[in-house]
Amino acid sequence: MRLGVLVSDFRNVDDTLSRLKADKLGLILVGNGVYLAAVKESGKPSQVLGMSPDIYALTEDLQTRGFSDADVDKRVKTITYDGLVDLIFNDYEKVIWI
Amino acid sequence: MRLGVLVSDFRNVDDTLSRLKADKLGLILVGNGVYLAAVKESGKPSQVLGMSPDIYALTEDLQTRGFSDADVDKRVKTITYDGLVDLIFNDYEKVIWI
Amino acid sequence: MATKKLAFIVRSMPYKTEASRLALTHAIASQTVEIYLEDGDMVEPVVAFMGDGVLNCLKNQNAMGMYGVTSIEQHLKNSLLLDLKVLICKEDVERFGLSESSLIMDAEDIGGETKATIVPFSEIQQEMETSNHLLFF
Amino acid sequence: MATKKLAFIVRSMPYKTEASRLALTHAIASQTVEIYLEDGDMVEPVVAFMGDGVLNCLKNQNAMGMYGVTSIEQHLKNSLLLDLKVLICKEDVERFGLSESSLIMDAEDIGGETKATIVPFSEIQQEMETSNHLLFF
Amino acid sequence: MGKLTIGCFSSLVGSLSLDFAVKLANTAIKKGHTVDFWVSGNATMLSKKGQRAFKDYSALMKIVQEMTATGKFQITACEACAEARGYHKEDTLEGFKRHSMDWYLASSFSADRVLHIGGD
Amino acid sequence: MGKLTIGCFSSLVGSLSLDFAVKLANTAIKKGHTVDFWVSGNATMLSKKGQRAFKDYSALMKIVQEMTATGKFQITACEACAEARGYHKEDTLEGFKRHSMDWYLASSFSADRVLHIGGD
Repeated sequence: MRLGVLVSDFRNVDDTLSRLKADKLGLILVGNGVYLAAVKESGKPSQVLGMSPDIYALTEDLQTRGFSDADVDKRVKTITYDGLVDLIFNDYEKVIWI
Repeated sequence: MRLGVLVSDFRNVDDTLSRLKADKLGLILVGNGVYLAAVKESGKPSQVLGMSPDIYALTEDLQTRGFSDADVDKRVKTITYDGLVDLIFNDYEKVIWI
Repeated sequence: MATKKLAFIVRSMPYKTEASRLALTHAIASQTVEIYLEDGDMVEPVVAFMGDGVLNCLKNQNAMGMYGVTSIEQHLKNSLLLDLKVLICKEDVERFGLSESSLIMDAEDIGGETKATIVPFSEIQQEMETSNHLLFF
Repeated sequence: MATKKLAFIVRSMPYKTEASRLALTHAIASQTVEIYLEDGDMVEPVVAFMGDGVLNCLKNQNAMGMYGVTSIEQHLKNSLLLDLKVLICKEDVERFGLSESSLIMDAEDIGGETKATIVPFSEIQQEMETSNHLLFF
Repeated sequence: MGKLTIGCFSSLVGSLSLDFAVKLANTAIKKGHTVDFWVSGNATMLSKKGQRAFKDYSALMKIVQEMTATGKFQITACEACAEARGYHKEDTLEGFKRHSMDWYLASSFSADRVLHIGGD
Repeated sequence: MGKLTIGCFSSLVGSLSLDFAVKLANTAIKKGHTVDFWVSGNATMLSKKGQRAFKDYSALMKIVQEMTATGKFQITACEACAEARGYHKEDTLEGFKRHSMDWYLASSFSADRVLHIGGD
C-alpha cells in the first residue's frame, strides 16, 4: 500500500505514525503539523522527521505561522496546494488525515 | 493563593500542572480528566495523582465514561456537582480550567 | 457489481470531540447507502479502535443518565446489532490494563449476534491494506 | 473605586482552536469595559504566553495572505498598541530555541510604544498571584 | 451566597464542556448563588434558536430557560462571534442577551469566582 | 483526471482545517479534477446562511459558490447534524445539498481518493 498521511497536529501524532506500515509512506505536514518541520524542542528536531524518507510541508501553512523555507528541516520538501493535489492523485493510493 | 484547577483532559496537562505553585492546590478532574483517576498506562497510574494531596473527580463524569467509585485511585475523592460548587466557593480563591 | 471496503479507524477519545460518535454513525450509514448505488454495488465498513480510542469501548457508560446524550456504548452496540465488523486493538487494551470483561464485546442485550474482537494491531493494519479508503477519526 | 486584575494565560497553540485569538480580543475589551462599571472602577488585563502557547508570538505570520484571516501577530500588536502588559515565558522560548529577534516584541510599525517582555515563569506565577481572576486559554 | 461568572468557549456538541458549564450553573443557582454565563467563540452555538433535540446531541435550551426564569441567572452571547457564524438577532433564543466582549470582563469585575472554560 | 471526495468535520472557525479543505478542493478543481465535499458535525456551520465576513474569521462562502458554478463540485451537509444545531432548510446557503450520512459513503464508493478530515 502506498499511504499518504496528512499530519495536522504538533502533539499526539507519534504513537499512530510509529505503527503505520506502508510500502511507500509519505508524511505531509499541514496545519499545525508544520511546526514539526520548523521547530526544535530542547535542541532536537521532531522524531517524526525520521519516520519516512518522503516528508513534505505545505508552504501556505508554514507562511501562515511565520516560517519561510529557510526555517524548515533539510529532510522536508516544501510543497504548495498545487503540489499536494498531485501527490494525492499520483503518489499515493490512500490518504489519511491525523 | 488557594488555587483550584479543573483538569478536563487526559493528555497535555502535566506540563502546566507541574509548574503551578499554590499554598493550597486542588486538582478537580472533570470531563476527560477523569480518565486520569481511573485508568492506568502500562500498569502505572497517572503522575498527576501525585501532584497534590487534594484531588477530586466528578462522579457524573466518571459514570458517563463507564467508571464507578471502585475504579478510582484511592488518592482521589469523588464529588458531585453539588460538592463542586462548594469547593469553588469555599475552598479556593481562584479557579482555572485546563 | 462491486463492493468497496471503507475502514473507520477511531483513535480519538470519547466525549471530547464528536469524532468517535460520528465514526459509528457514518459506519452504520453503510446499511442504507444502496439507495445511491447501482444494483449489486455495496459499501462494506469495518470499524477499528486504536490508541486512546479503545477507551470508547468501556462498558457501563451512562451519558444518557448524566447528560441526556446517547452514550458511545449505545452506538457501538447498534453497530454490532447491524453486524458491522468491530476490532479493538490488543496492544492498547493491554497498555490500559483492560480485560475483555470491562469492554463492550457484544450487543446480546438488544438481540445482536455479532461480537467485537480484540486483535493485534497487525490485523488492523491488514484491514487497512484491503480497504479501498481509510477514514481516521 | 477599584481595579480588578485579570490574567489571560495562553497555553494553546495558534490556528488550531480559536483560543489564543479570543484571549487577545477579550483582553483588549478591557479598554471599553468602563461603560458597564462605576466611575473609577477598572479592569487591568495582563496577557502571558506559556508552554506551546509561546508559538503564538512568532514573527512574520501571514494568515491574511494565505487564508484571508487576521493573524495572531496582528492581534498581539494591537494589544501592545493599546499598552497591554504582555509576558512571554522564558523557559519555553528557550525550549523551542527561539530568540527575541524571532518573536513579536513590539508594535513599533503601527505606532505602539509598549513592548512585550520575556520573563521566567516565576514572574508569570507572580502575576497570577496578584490577579483577582485567572483565565486560561 | 456568591456570584459565579462562567465563560464558556466550547462548541455545543461533542466535548460536553458546555453541558458541564450549564450543569454547574444550574447547581450553583439551586444552592442560592447567582450566575452570569458568557458564551463566546463556538459556544455561541448555544444561543441559536430552533435546535432540534435529538438524543445523540446535547439539548440545553430547556434548562437554560428554566435558569433564566429564576432571576438569578443571566446569559449573554458574544455578538461578533455569533454574527460571524450567521446567527443574527432574530435567530437568538429567548433569554439570551448579545453584547461585545467587555460584558464578560465587567461581569468578572464583580464576580466572587470566575470559571473560564476555554477549548474549541 | 480523478474524483476526490473530501469529508470535513471541523468547525468553521479556529482550526483552519475547514479552510484547508476548501482550498484543497478549489485547487483540485482548477487542475481538472472533480470534488465531492461532505460537511458533518461542527463543519455543518459552513452551510449556514448569513455569515458575516469579518476579518478575524474565515469567510468561505464566496469560494464555495464559485466552485459550485464550475459544475465540477458538489457540497452536501449532514442533515441531522445541521438540524441539531438549529440550521434548517431555509437557513442553508445556496448550492448546498442536505442528505443523511449515506451520501458520503456513496460518494466515497465512486471516488478515486477520499480525504477524511476529522477533528472537532
